[in-house]
Amino acid sequence: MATKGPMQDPIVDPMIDPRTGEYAVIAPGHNFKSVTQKIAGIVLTSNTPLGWFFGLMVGGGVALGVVIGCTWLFLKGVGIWGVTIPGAWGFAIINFVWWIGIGHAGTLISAILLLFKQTWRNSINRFAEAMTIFAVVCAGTFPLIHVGRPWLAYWLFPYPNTMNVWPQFRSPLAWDVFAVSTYASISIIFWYIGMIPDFGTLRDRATMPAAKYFYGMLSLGWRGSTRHWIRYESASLLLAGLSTPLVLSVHTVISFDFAVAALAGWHTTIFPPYFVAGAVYSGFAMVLTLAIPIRKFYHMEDLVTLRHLDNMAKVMLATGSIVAYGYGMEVFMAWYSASHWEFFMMWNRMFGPMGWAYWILILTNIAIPLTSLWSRKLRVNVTYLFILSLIVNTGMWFERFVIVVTSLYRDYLPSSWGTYRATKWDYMIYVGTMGLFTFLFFLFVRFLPMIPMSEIRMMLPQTKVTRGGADAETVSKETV
Amino acid sequence: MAQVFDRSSNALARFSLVLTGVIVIALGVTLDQLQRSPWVTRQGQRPDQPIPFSHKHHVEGLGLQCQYCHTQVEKAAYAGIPPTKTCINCHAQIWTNAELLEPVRQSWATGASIQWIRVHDLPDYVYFNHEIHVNKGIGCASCHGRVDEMPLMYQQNTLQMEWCLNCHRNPAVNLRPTSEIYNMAWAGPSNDKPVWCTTTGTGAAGTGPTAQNVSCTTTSPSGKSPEVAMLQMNAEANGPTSSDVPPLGITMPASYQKFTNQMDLGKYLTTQYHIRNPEQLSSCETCHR
Amino acid sequence: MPPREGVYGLLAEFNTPGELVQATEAAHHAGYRRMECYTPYPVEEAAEALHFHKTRVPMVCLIGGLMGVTTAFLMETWINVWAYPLNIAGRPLFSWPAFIIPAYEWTILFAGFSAALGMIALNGLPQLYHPVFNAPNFRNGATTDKFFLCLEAVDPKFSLGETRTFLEQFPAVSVVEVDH
Amino acid sequence: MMKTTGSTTTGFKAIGNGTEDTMAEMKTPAAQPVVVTQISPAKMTLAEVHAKLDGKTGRRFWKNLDELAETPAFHDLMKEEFPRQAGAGEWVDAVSRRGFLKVMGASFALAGLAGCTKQPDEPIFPYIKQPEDLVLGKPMYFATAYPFPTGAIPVLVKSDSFRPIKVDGNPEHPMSKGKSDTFTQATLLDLYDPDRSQHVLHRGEVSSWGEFQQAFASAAKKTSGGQGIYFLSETITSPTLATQWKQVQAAYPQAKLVQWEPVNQDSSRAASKAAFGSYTDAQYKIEEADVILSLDADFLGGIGHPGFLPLAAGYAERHRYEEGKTMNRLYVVETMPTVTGFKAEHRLGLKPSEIATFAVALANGAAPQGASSEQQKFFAALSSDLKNSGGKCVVIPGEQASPAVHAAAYALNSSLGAVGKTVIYTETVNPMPSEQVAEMKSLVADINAGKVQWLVMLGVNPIYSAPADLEFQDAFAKVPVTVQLASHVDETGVISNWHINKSHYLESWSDARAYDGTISIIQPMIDPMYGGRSSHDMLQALLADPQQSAYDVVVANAKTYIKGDFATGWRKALHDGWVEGTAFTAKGGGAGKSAIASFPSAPASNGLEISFRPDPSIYDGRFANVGWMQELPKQVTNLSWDNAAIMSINTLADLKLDESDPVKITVNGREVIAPALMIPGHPDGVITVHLGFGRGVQAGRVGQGVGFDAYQIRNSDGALFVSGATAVKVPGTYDLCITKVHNIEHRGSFAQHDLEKPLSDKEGVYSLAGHEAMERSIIRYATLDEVKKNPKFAHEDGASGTLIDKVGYSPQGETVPKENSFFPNAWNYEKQDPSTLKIQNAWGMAIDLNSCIGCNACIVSCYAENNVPVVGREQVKVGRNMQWLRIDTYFEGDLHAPKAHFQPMACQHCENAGCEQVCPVGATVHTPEGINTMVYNRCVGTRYCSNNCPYKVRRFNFLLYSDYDTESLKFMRNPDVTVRSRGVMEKCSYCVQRIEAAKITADKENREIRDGEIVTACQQACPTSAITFGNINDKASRVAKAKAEERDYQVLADLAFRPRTTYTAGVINPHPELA
Repeated sequence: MATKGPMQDPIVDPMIDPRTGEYAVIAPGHNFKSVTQKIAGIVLTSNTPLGWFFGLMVGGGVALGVVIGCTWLFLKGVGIWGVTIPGAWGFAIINFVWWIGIGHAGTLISAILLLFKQTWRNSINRFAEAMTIFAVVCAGTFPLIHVGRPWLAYWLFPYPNTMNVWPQFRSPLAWDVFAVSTYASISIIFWYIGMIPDFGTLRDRATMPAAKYFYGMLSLGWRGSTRHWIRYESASLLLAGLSTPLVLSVHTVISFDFAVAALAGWHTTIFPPYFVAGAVYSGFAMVLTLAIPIRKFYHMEDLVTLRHLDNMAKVMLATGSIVAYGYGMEVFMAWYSASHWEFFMMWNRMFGPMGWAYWILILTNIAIPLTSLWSRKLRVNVTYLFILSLIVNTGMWFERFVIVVTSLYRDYLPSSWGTYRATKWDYMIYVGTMGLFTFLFFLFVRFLPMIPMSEIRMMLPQTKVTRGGADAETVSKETV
Repeated sequence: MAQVFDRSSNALARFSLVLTGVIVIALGVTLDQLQRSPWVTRQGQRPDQPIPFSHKHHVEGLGLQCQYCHTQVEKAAYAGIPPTKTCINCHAQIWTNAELLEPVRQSWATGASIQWIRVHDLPDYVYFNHEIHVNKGIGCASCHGRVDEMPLMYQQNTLQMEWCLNCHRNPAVNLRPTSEIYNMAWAGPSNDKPVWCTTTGTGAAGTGPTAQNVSCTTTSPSGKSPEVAMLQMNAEANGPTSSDVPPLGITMPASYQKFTNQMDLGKYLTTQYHIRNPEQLSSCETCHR
Repeated sequence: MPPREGVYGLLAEFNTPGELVQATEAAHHAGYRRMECYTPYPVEEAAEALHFHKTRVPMVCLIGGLMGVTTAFLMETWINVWAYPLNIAGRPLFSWPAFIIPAYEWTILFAGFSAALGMIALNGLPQLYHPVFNAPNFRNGATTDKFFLCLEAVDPKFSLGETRTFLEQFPAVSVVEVDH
Repeated sequence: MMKTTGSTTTGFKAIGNGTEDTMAEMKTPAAQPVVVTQISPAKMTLAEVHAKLDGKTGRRFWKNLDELAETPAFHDLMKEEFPRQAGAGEWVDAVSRRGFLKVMGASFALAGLAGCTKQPDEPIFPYIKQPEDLVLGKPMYFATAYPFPTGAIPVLVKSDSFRPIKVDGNPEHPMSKGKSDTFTQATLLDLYDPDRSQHVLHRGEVSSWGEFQQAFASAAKKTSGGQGIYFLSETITSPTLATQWKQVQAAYPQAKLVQWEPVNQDSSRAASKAAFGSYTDAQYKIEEADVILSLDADFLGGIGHPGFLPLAAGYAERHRYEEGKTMNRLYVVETMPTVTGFKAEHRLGLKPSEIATFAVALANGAAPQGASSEQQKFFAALSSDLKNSGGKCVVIPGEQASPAVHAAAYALNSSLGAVGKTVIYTETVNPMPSEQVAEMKSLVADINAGKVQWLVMLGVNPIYSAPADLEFQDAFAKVPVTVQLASHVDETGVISNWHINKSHYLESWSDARAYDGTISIIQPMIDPMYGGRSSHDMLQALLADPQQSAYDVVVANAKTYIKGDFATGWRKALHDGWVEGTAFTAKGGGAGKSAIASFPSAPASNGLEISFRPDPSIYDGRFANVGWMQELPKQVTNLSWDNAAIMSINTLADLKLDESDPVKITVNGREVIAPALMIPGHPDGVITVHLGFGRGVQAGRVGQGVGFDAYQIRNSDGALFVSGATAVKVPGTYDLCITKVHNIEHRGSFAQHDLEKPLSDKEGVYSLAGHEAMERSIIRYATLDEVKKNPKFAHEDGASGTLIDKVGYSPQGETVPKENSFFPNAWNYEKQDPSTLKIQNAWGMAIDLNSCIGCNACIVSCYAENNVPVVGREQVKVGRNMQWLRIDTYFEGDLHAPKAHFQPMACQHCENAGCEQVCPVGATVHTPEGINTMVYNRCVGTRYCSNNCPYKVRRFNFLLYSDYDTESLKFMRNPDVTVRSRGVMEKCSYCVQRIEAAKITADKENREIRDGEIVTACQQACPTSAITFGNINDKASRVAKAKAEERDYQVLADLAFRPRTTYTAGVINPHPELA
C-alpha cells in the first residue's frame, strides 16, 4: 500500500486500518460507554471552557452588524446598499445563494450518504446538519431584508387576503419561497428526529434537574424500545429519501432565479447541475472549516478522524471538478452559440472592468483546490485542508459575485451600462451573518450533542450480535 | 434513578401539543377576520362631524336630490362636498339661529371652511371615479347604502379591494337604469315589481351619452300601442326572461321588454350601456396608476 | 386512562445485544408475547426476536406526499386561473410547468412532516412517564450501554415467580420487577 | 484543565483567523475603485455659509446677513438642503423620522394583514362659495406665454383647481403649434421652487411693497428729472413694459435704463446694425430650404436659439424620409458639439475664431488659408451645394457666434438668393434692442464716476454674472441705494438695500412677442404665491398713478395692438393666447458684404481658446435651482449636476490630463478650476465651458455648490470666446456625474478593440458602447441612396448603418415568428366587444429616429406629468436617476469626428414582458389593451423585474426620493398620478392616467376613442413630432401607419419580448463627395 507512507502527524499511524489501508472511522479502544461519556460530557459538563464564552461573544459581537445594519436599512431603504440600476441585485442575493449553498453539504451528508450506507458520515452528520440549519437561517434573512418594502414581504406567501391578490407562481422568487421554507422545515425536523435518542441519553446522564427536565422533554420520553427503534429507523430513512431530492431541488430552484431570466450570463441551462455541485463544494469546505477546529478543541480526533477529512476532501475534489466543467461549458457555449450576447458577456466577464473578480474565482475555486486535492498527503494535512476550505468558500462567494454582478452591469443596451460597488452597509450585514452563524454554532456545540451517540455506537465492534456466552465474557470485560 | 416526570406529564405533554395546534389555527382565523373587521375598514363608524348633519332628514324628510349638494357627481371623479353657500341658501331663512348650525354661520361669516371628516376614504393610490359609475348605471345606494336612512353618515361597505372586485367582475348584479341612479329605495325588478325597458337612440351601437340610450319604466307601458301589447304577450309567453331577444340591431318601433329579475336586467343593461367586460374592469390600471 | 396499579412487568438487564436477543428469542419461544426490548441503538435482531417487522410509517408518509402535491397544484391553478386571471407576460393562465416546482416542494414538505410526526405518533410519544423508568438501573443503562428485556404483566403467561425464574436462566446482570 | 484552556485559545485562533481571512479576501478587490456610494459631505456646512456670506458682503450689512442666517427659514432651508445631497448613509432627522413612520407602518400592516395601515382621519375643506366654472377633478386649460429673451414661447397651462400643474405648447399658436421645450416645461417647477424669495426685504429685514414704493417715488421726485436713477434690467420682451419705460422717461428724462443679460444677442445686434443700419432679427423659413448651413447655431438645441420651435419642426418636416420628397441636408460648423451638429449630415468642428474666418471665406467664395485637407473637402462640397440649391438654402448664424459670422451670413443669404425665400429680416422681437455688454460697461463707468444714486435691478443678478473684468462688485458697493427685483434672494439680493420678490410669469400680467412677432398676452394662472411684483409695478412706481396694477397697464397698452372691438378682441387674445395680425412682416431685403469688413478677425493668438456657452439645461443659471434641469442629463454630454471643461481627445492628451482631473484654466490673470471632460468631435486647442454653475448658497437648496462658476473668467471683451488662455492640471480628482453611454465607467481608454469582425471599427479610437450599439443593431440607419435601393434595409443586410445578421439569439437579429412560440395565442389583443363588434384598443408607440433631435423636452415633460422625483447628485452618480424616459446617445466611429445617434428609450411595453414573468407578487402585469402596467401599491421591491428588463427602463425608489415635506411642491404634483414611496419600482406607463381619462369620456359618450385623442406627455412636448402614440388595432391610426413602414424595427427584437414601442430607422442624406 503506497498510502502507508510515513505520516507527519504522529497520531496518525495507529489510526490506519491494517486491512484496508484506510484510516479508521473511529479510533480503536472505544466502547459504548466511552463514546457516550465523551460526547455527552461536552454538553453536560459543569465547567464550560473559557474559550467557548470567548467564541460566543465574538460571534455575538459580529452578529450585531446584522442588527445595526438592518435597523438602518429599515429606516432608510435598500439605497444604503450598493445596489443600483442596472445592478439591482448585489450582496444580499450573493450572500443568500452562498449561504444556502453552504447549507447543502449538511443535508447531503445526513441524507445522501445515509442512503449510500456511508457509515463514516455518522460522526460528522450532526454538526453538518446544524451547519445546514444555521446557514439557512443566515440565508433566509437576505431575501426578506433585500426587498424594498420588507414589511410587506409576507405578500410572497399565499394567504387569503382582502385584496384578492395572490403570489404570481411563474416567478422563480415565488418558487424560492416554497423551496427555502421547505428546506428549512425539513432540515430542522430531520435534525430534531435524529437527536431524540441522544436527548434520551442526555436526560439519563444529566445530573442537574434543570438539564434532566430540559432534555427529558426534548426526548419526548424516548426509552429505546425496539419497536420505536424500527419505526424510528424507517422514518429517518424516509426523511433521508425525501431530503435527497429536496437538497437537489433547492439549489436548482435558486439557480432558476438566474436561469429563468433573459439575461446573458444568467440564461443558461447548465446552471441547475453546477449550482448544486457548487453548493456541495462550498458546503464541504464549510464542514471542514468547522470540523477541523472543533475536533482539535474538543479532542475529537478519534471520532472525527483523518478518514473523514480525507473523504470530505475527495467529495470536494469531485464536486469541484463538476463546477470546473460548468465554467468550461459557459466559455464553450459563449463561442459555440455564436450569439453576440453570450460572446460579449463572456468577454466582458473575463476582460471587462470587473475581470478581476472572474480571475479570483478561477484561482480560488479551480486552480488551487483542483490541483492540490489529488495528493493524499495534502488531503490528510489538517492545516492545509483548513486553509483550503477557507479559500474555496471565498471562491464560491466570488462565483456568485461574478454571476450576479458581472452579468448585470453590462447587459443588452449599452446606454444602461453601469457598475456595482458595495457600501459599508453591505459588508457590515454580510460579515454580521457570519457572526450570527458562529454565535448559533457555539450555542449548538455547548447545548446539543454535536455527534450522534446512537449512531456512533452502531459503528463499534461490540454491536456484533453473537450467540453463546463465549464472547459474552470478552465483551463484559471490555465494558467493565 | 427514578422517574424524571410523574404520571400526569404524559397527558400534559400531549395536551400541550394539541393546544399549540389549536392556538396556531385560532391565530390565523383571527387575523383573517381582523383584516375585514370594522376596526380596519371603519365600516359603520360615525366620526364626530362639526355638524351632526342628517342625510335622513334632508333626503327622506325634505326630499332633496343627491345632486342638489353633490353637484358634480355626474361630471367628475369626485361627487363634491357642498360649499357653505349651499347650506346657507336655506339656512339663511330657516333655523337661522339653531345652536347646531353655528359652524355654518361661522364659516359663512369668517370664510373658513367647515371641516368635515371624510367618511368614505379610499387609499390615495386608488383612483375611483364617480362620473363613470353614475353614468353607467351604478346607483348611489349600491356603494353608499340607504343614505336616506342614515341620521349620521357612516360607511356602509368595506370599500376593500375584494368588495370592489365583486362588482367589477360581475357588474350585472348591480346595474340599474340610469333614471333610477338616485333612487335610494331601488330594489331591482321582481315578479311583482317588473321593469320595462326599451332602446332609444340608434339601436345597439349607441350614440350620445349613455343615459339617453335606454329608457326604462316601472309602470306598465301596455295599451300604448298594439305591437307593444303583443310583444308583451309573447314576452310573458316565453317566460319572464324576454331579454334573450337579441337587442342588437333591432330597428322596430319602441318595443318594451319586461324584466322580472335583476340578472336579466343587468345583462340587458350591460349590453345597452356597453359596460366593459370583466377582464377590463378588473384590470389593475382601471383603479391604480 | 386511570393509572394502573401493581406490577408492570419484569425487567432483565444484559450487557450485550447477543444475550438480549437470545433471551428474547427464548421468551417468545416460551410463549411470551407482551414483551419489549430496550437498547441504546437499534438492534435488528431484537426486532426479529420480537417478530416485529411491519411499520406503517411509510404509508403515512406516502399519503402526506400525495396531499402535498395535490394541495399545492390545485392552489396554484385556482389562484392563477380562477381567483384572479391576470395576463402575466403573455403567458397562458394555466402555466403548469411553472406550477410544478412549488407542488414538488410541498410534496416533500408534507411527506417529511407526516413521516416524522407519524413516527412520533405511532410510537405513542411524547410519553415522558413510563413504568420502565421506575426500574433503578434502567435509565442508567438503556440509553448508554445496557440492553433490557421487559416481560409485561399483561401477558397472560406472566406470573411473577415463574417469569423471574425464567429470566434468571439467562446471563442477565439483574432482573428487577417494575411497578406501574 | 490547564491543557484544555491552552488548546482552547489555539482552537479559537484558528476560527478567528478564518473569518478574518475570508473577510480580507473579499474586501481587497471590491475596495479597489473609490466607493462612490460613500456619501461625500454635503456641499456646504452652515458655518461655511456664514463665512461665505460675511466674505461676500463686507462689513456694510453684516447685521442683516447674520439675521438672515439666523432666521429659522434659513435654517430649515439648510436642513432640507442636505437630504437632497445626502443620498445614502447620512443621519438626517427628516429622513430618519420618515423612516420610523415607515417602520411603524410596517408593524401596523403586519397587525392587520391588509397591506394598508389604518389611515388617519382625513379632513375635507369644502369651499365657502364654489367658483362657477370649477369642476373639482377636471383640469382647466389657460393660454399664456413664457417670456424668454430670444422670444416668447406661447403656452397652454393645465390647471387643477387653479393650480398650474403642467406647462405645454399652445396648439392654436401659429408659431409654436403646441410644441414646447425643456426650459418652458421646467418653468413649472421654477414657479413652485420652495426657495423663491417671499418678502420685500429692506436691509435684510422684512418690509413691504408700499414702503419701497414711497421711498422710491419720493427719492425720484427729489432728483432733478431722474438724475442718478439707473435701471439695470433683464432683456425687455414686453411691449407694454417698453411703453411704460417711455412714460417713465417722459417723467424723468435723466433716468437711464440698461438692459443686460450674461447671455445675449449682441453679435446679431452689432452685425445687423452694421449691415442694415438698424437692429434686425432674422426669420428663417427652414422648411423651404434644401441645404442648411449652421454657423455655430444650435437651432435644434433649445429656445436658447431664437425660433427653436419652428426651426426644429421645419427641419424635421423636411428631414423625414417620404417618397417623392426632397430631403434636406444639414451642414454644421461649430465648436461645442451640439445636438444640431450631430443631427447634421456633415459636421465640422472648428475653434470659435476659425468659424469666423471660415464664414468670411465662404462669403468670399475662397477656401480659408491653412485649412486642412478634409476642411477643404467640406468647404468645397458645402459651397457647391449652396450654389446649386438655387436659393433653396439658408445660412443660420448662432447667437453665440461672433458678429463677423453674422455679417457673413447676411452676405451669404443675399448672395445665394435665400432672402425672401428661406429667410426674411424683420424688426427685432424685443421692443428695445441694444448691445448689452457695451451698455453694461458704460453703466459701470457711470457708477465708478459716482453718477448713480439709485440702481434698480429688474430680474438680473450682476454680482454673480457680470463680466469679471468690470469688477462689478466693487462698483456695486459705491452705489448709495441698490434695489433688486428678483425671484430669489440671490448673490445680488443679499447685498442690495432693497430686495423685491419677483412674481413668476405664471403669476403675473404682461405681454411678449414670439419669434414671428406675434404678441401673446401673459395672464396669471395663480395668485402670486408670495405677493410678488413684476417689472411693470417697478416702473409704475415712478409714474403718476403708481396704484395702477400690471393688469391695467397691459390692458391700456393692448388697446394699441388689438384691432377691432377691444372687449371681444381682448377676450379672444386671452382665450387663443395670441393677438391676431401682430406678426412681423419682412422689412427690406438682404445686405451686402460691406458689413463684414467692420468686424476684423482677431489676430490669431497662441494658447488655448475658451468658448463660453449657456448651459443646455440651466442656461445662464436661471434654472440653477430647478431640480429637474440640474438632474436632466445634458444634451450630448449626458452630464448631470455638473459642468466641465470640455475638450477633445487630443487636447486632453496635450494637456496631459485624464478625464475628471481638475484643471486650472487661466484667462489673463483670472482663473477657475474645472474638471476635464472629453467630448467626441470637439475641435482641438479649445475648451468649452458652460455658464450658470458654481452658484452660492443663495441659489437655493438645489443650485448651490453645483459645478464651477465660468463667469469668473469671462470678460466683457471676451464674452463669447477668448484666446490665449492656459490650462494646467491641478492635483486631486473630481468625480464627474455622467449618465448613460458615456458613463465614466465605460469610457476607459478610448482604444477598445472590436470583438469580432470589425464593422464600425475605423482607424483610431471609438466608444465601446457606441460600437456595441451598432453591433447589436440597436441603431439602424441608411443613406438616402441605400434606402432608395432597398427600402427594407432595416431588416435586411446591406445598409452601411445597419447590421442585423450577427445579433443575439435568433440568427437574423429579428424577432422570431409568433407561431414559433410555445403559447402563440395565449392572449388575444384583438378581442371584439360583443355588443358593438368593435375591435378592442391596443396601445402602441412609434418613434421616428430621423426626427428625434435629442433636445430633452420629452424628459422634462415626463417629469412634470408623472411626478418623477429628483434624487440628487450622489444618487445619479451611482446610477439611480429616476427619469422614466431617457435619450440614449451613441457615438459611432472614430471619436475625433464621430456620428452620433439619439434614441429615446422608455418602457417598451413588451407583450411577452420579462419583468412581468418574474414578479413574485404580480405587481407588474399586462392590461387587456396591452399596456405593461406597474401597480406601485402592490410592489414589494424585489427589483427582479429591473434585472430581467433588457432595456433597463425600470426605475427604483432605493430611498424615499419623493419629497413628502415641502409644501409648495405638493401644489405642483399631478393629482392623477401616485406619488411613489420608498422601495417601489416605477417606469413609463404610456401616461395611463391620460388613457383612462380618455376612456371614461369616450365610454360616457358611447363612442370609440379617436385617433390622437390620447397624447402622451413626451409626444405632446416633442418639437419635431418624433413620437406617435395610439391604437395599433385601428389600421387608420397614425401609429399603425408608422408601424406599417418598412423602416420600422424593434430594438433587441431577437429576445422576442414583442415590444409595443418600435423605432423608425433613420435616413441620412450625405453629400456624395463627403459620404
